[in-house]
Amino acid sequence: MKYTIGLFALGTAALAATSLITPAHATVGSCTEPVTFGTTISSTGRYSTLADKWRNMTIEFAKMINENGGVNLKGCGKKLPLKIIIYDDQSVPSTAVSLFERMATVDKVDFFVGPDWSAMGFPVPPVAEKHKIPMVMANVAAPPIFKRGLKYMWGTPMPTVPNWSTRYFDMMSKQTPRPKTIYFITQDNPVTKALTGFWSKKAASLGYKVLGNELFSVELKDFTSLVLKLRIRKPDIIYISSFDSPSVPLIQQMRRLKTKAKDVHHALLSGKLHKQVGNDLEGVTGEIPWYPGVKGPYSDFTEELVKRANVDMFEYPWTMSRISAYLIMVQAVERAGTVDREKVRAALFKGTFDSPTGQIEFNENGYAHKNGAFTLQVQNGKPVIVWPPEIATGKFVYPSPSWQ
Amino acid sequence: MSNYRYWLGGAFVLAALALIPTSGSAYTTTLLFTMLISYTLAQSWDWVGGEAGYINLAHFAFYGIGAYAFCLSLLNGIPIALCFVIAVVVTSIVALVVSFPLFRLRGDYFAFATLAILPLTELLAFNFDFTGGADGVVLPPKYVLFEAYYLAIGLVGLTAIATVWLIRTRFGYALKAIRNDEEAAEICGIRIFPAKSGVLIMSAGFASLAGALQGWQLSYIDPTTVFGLDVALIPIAMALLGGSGLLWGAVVGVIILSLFNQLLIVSLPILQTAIFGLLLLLIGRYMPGGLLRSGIIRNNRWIGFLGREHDRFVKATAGVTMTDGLPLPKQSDMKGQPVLECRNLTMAFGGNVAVDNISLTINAGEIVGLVGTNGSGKTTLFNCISKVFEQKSGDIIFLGQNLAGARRDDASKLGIGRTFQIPQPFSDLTVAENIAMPLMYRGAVSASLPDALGLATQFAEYVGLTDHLSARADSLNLQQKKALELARALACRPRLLLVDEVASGLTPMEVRNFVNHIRELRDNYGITIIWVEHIFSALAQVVDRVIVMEQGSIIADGPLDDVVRDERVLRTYLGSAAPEAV
Amino acid sequence: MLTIENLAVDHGKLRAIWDLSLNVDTGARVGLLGANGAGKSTTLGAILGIYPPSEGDIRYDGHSIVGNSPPLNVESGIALVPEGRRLFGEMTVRENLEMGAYTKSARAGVADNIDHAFALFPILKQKHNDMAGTLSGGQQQMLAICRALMSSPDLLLLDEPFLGVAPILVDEVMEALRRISDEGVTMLLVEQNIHRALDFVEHAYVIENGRSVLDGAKDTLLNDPGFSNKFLGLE
Amino acid sequence: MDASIIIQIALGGILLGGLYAMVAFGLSLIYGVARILNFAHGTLLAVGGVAASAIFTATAWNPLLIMALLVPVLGLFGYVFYDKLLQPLTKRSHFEYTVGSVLVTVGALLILSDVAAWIAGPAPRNIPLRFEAMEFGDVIVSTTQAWILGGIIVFTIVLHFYIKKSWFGRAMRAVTQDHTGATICGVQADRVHALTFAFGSGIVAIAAVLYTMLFPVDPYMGFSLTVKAFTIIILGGIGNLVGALIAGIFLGLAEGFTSFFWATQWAPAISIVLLLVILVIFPQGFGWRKSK
Repeated sequence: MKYTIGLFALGTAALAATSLITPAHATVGSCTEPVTFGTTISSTGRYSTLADKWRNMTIEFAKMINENGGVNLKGCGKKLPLKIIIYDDQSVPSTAVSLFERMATVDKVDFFVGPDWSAMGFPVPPVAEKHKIPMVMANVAAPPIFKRGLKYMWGTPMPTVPNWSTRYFDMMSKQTPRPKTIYFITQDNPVTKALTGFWSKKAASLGYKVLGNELFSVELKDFTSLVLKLRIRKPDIIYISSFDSPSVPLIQQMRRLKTKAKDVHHALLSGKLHKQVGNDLEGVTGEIPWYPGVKGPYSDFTEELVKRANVDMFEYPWTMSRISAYLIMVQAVERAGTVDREKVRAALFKGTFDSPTGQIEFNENGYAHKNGAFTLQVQNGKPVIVWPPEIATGKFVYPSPSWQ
Repeated sequence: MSNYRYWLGGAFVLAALALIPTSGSAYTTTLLFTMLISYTLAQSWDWVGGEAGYINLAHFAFYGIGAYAFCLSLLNGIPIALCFVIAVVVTSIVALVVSFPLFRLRGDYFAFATLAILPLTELLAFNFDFTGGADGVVLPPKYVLFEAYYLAIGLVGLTAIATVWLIRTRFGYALKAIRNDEEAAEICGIRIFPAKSGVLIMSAGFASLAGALQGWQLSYIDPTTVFGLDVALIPIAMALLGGSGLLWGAVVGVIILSLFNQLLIVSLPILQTAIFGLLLLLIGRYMPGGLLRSGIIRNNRWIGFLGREHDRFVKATAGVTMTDGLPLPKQSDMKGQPVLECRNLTMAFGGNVAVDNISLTINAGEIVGLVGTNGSGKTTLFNCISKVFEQKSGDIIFLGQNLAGARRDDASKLGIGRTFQIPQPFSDLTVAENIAMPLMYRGAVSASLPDALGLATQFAEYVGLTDHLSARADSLNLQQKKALELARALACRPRLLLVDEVASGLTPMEVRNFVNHIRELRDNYGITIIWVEHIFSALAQVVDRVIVMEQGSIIADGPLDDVVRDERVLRTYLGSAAPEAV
Repeated sequence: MLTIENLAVDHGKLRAIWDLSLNVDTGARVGLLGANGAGKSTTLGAILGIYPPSEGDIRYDGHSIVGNSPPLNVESGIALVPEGRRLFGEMTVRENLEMGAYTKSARAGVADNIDHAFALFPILKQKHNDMAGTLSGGQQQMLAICRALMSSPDLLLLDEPFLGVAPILVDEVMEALRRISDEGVTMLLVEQNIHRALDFVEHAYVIENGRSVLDGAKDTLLNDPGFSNKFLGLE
Repeated sequence: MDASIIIQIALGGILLGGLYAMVAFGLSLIYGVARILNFAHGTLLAVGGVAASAIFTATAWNPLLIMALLVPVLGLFGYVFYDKLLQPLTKRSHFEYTVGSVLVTVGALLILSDVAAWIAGPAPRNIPLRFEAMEFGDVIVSTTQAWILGGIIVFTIVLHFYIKKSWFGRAMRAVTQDHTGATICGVQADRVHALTFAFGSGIVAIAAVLYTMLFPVDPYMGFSLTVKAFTIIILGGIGNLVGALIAGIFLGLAEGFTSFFWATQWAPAISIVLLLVILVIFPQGFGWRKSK
């Protein structure tokens, strides 16, 4: 008997504990309560290296919107404050899924913004689909995510794979002597692989000779062999498609072993890389979605936001994608004039929205397919925008003297 | 009686779980789903870790392999039920293959080596084409939480049943024996590699189903998600935190850690992981046996049952026929014929020759005393005969069969039983379980667990351990342990019994008792006996002849009275001060 | 020099020694005799401090040393040649000897004591760079004895020092022990070979099942008709 | 194939393998003496590296000075960690000791990385010190590499002799080989355990600074280093520093040549495959002593 009672007691305790962390909450879509966005950020765990400042930035974002009165809802005839619920998904996909379920059913948020990364970008959208909650994801760049036929999902990824290096290749085509050969070095990651996959084909069609295509794992520390292959093949362009930290030893070892090329391009360049490799980055070209000083819609807002949140755009370039996602969701709600999820969905569908990076235009899959990036080059230890010429803050130095 | 309560309790829990999706929020369902998956992982890990005693840090790799096998099959249009089967089959094959190198290792080395498996699987998933590399495997975006949830309930039911089954069956006991002492397990007739490999495969199979369900629910897997080192230790920590090797250990560990973790995530913006780690650390420091083994739980009226050890779940069958004396077969009379022959037997460790070119013959129905100073090679000889060591050269012929290359369990099954000089009981099992072990494994007449426990009482009575049947072996004193050794050796139903120093330390009365046993075993059951003993008075009462060893060689062989008058024996064994005479 | 009174020692829940008393005079050679499992090794362990006694008293040089840790006892002049030798198999002979002088007070005398050891057993000098694990049983036993001597002990506890020693070496070891004794080292010897033990010691205690049952001077015991028979088991 | 290429690759492999071996040294000593699977070992390196980098960024001190600062800090941490959290477990049964030490070290792993990420940020960082390159024909060695390589060699030799000759080193080896035997010689086993933890953690501090001079570290990278170190210990033998160095360099070379002659992406897999193959052929590892 004792046993049975004990078991029941245990079960009850467990259920009670479960309900303790699942409190009931709010209603959806009234004109009295704040407009609520829900998001998860990988503040800890393996992806946190890219995202650790976003929690603060998100809080500041809501504050700034509310300082302007909030989100303007025509349907209510007034501005409603914006509230953003933030959880840490600890970089674990199943945790992210359960937190989005929580936001859908317990916190009853109106809309989802985020999450990031392919590992979350695949499992989370079906949750939004199930609960019919529109979501604008941020740094979810793997193209297959947008080809699954989901109807409540948009994304503002940086890099947008087909467009990312367009301006860079455009620039290279205008240089003399014209580079003829290219060597791709790619981190084993869906996004970076997609970049290489697209551009290695494209480069061939642009008349480049692709001398090699090397994949490396994030675990790799000793790049000697890879660099020696570069030295043997002597490409004009070395195109590195990698996130910033895995390629730190690569750049260092390329320098150490006196690799030569006309241009070394690091497609996803950031200040973090710069901080770690220092002078070794001199002359390397890269791309960035936006940089303070580049004027456009919301550029003042964004400059103020990153200043308040203490985010250095060059160090955290992926922040732009997050900010764009928030901005687009605010615009969509204002366009719909109500917090009705279906109306907001209609506003988002194939919509075009403002962002500091220019117009973001969604295709029918929810993919922001027209965004490019500005080409920059590290000159005298500073990032200088060198292409397109109309917004360039400096002149492209070619062939890169430090790689001779 | 208690049985029906288990089923009732289990059914109640599963039914309650099944009702959750209809009443609770989808969030509760995902949370519980995660817990069900975690339980399956933690519990199936514990079959290898808690039962067989091997710390397998590669468990998460099986989870990932299952997820991959399932998702890839599903993507190729295979019916979903078949996909689960494929996941189990593929993972089992992998587990079988890796068990060959891994089980060549013991203890912590096994743990070290398994730790390397997980990064390897992650890299393979990254680098192979068919796994999709870093892009992972993308399933159609169906919302299958509820289907996956109900399947997970089923999986948990199966896991729980398998756990109870392990506790109550011969297989489970083979694992417990292996955990305690592999050498002694083999002596009891257990083939250890198939048992270890078997439990690894079983554990891998359940982990693979957990992975398959999780992959299905997430609709996407990539190498870092299912093979990531960062989360691999958590299911293991859950099992250990609850109480490894206990029926309820994994359950409690999973409930507490999952809920605690979720509570931290939703209520704290920072340092959730650190606080989670702090909980693990404190439990490890203050309740190192796991939460359920702590006094706070065990001494509690209401939840004390959670901390029960496995032996409290098994009862002996009452209906075993009580025979007069021991349940041993009367052996065919072959008196005078050789049972054991050693020919030119040599055993050496490095340069140290422990048994040097020995030839001897033991005839059926003999009781032979084997004496010699410590280090003269008696125990090594025993170890060669019982195949604890493979001899360096020479032959051992037992009942006409050459034992060259035989395993320890072969020797046991052929009818060689033995005791160890330093008793090697299965320490954390009870006396009854210790004796039941060979009864379950020895030969064609192997008994079921309850029957074996029933029979064990008779052996225990024979050696005077009736009062200690349910005491743990490590709580016995030295003499009781030696008695237990004898009972366990007898339970092997030997035709040749090797007794290694049982009488030392006994009172004269006890020695006489023991001698009577030895005589009785020969007279009533036809068991041939070789007895290593220092106490001549004990030997004198029963042995037919004495073999004296010194420096690995036999220096005398004959009736006791002759031997003790042998000058050479007196000099070497008794160390007589008499002048050297050659 | 050493006095044990009513000693009792438990291994976990099991009592290994029930009631043991003995007395060793300075410079004496005393034997502790008994069957396997009688508690001889445990007694030596208790003296050194490896097994803390549950009851009774151990006095060394007039002070109680109950509760002292082994290092403290080694420091104060007790050394043990343990059962099974307990050498460091992957250290050289010389390193094993150096380990014997680990305690602070012994470190100064390392060089002298090593010379002394090599003089005692020249074979060790020959093999001083070999791993201890590669030595023969007899050589290992010599090494174990010398290791214990490295701390310049006043009281040497010997646990079956002839175990595994080839017969031709037994005399050499015994002779060396005599020389050590003549240098003034007190000895307590555990041995199961009665004749050999009585050949060496002056006084012996016999223990059975953790209790002292008999004691006397060498001649007394040898002349005791019951003693020899009891131990040869031919009563 | 040019000899200079082979030499260049070998150099890279030796450097990386040497660093791995340095991580393994401390773990090997700790395991040998205390028989604890210290899952937090690599994380200590990660945290030490993060700290070293932070100090360097703030002060631009010479890395040797940072080492001198970190060694006692991590050493003290190791001592207290063992003395307060693990030593009490030695009084429990073997089972409880094993389980308890797993929980404690896994808990420590989680706490260390999370707290470090919270204080210093999760971003990877390093010590961006650059020296001039030296060229020997076609083989190029940077002074950083030369310094680190020299550091590893000198350190291994010093460590080897320290453990061989010093009283404490002897005591560690003695406790590893025969615990009771060491006690009989007057070694205070508990103290040696705690000091070995301190010593092993101190070595980690040195390894951390060297590592951070070459490669980025972040608070979460530690466990994969622990895995590497365990692999090296199996190959090299417990408590066997020379074995660990050889095993580490062997793995480093294997990775380098796999990368060059086959494909870069397979390089990290090769060490584990080698490990499994070696286990099949020599189930007791290269330098494995018969353990009791």
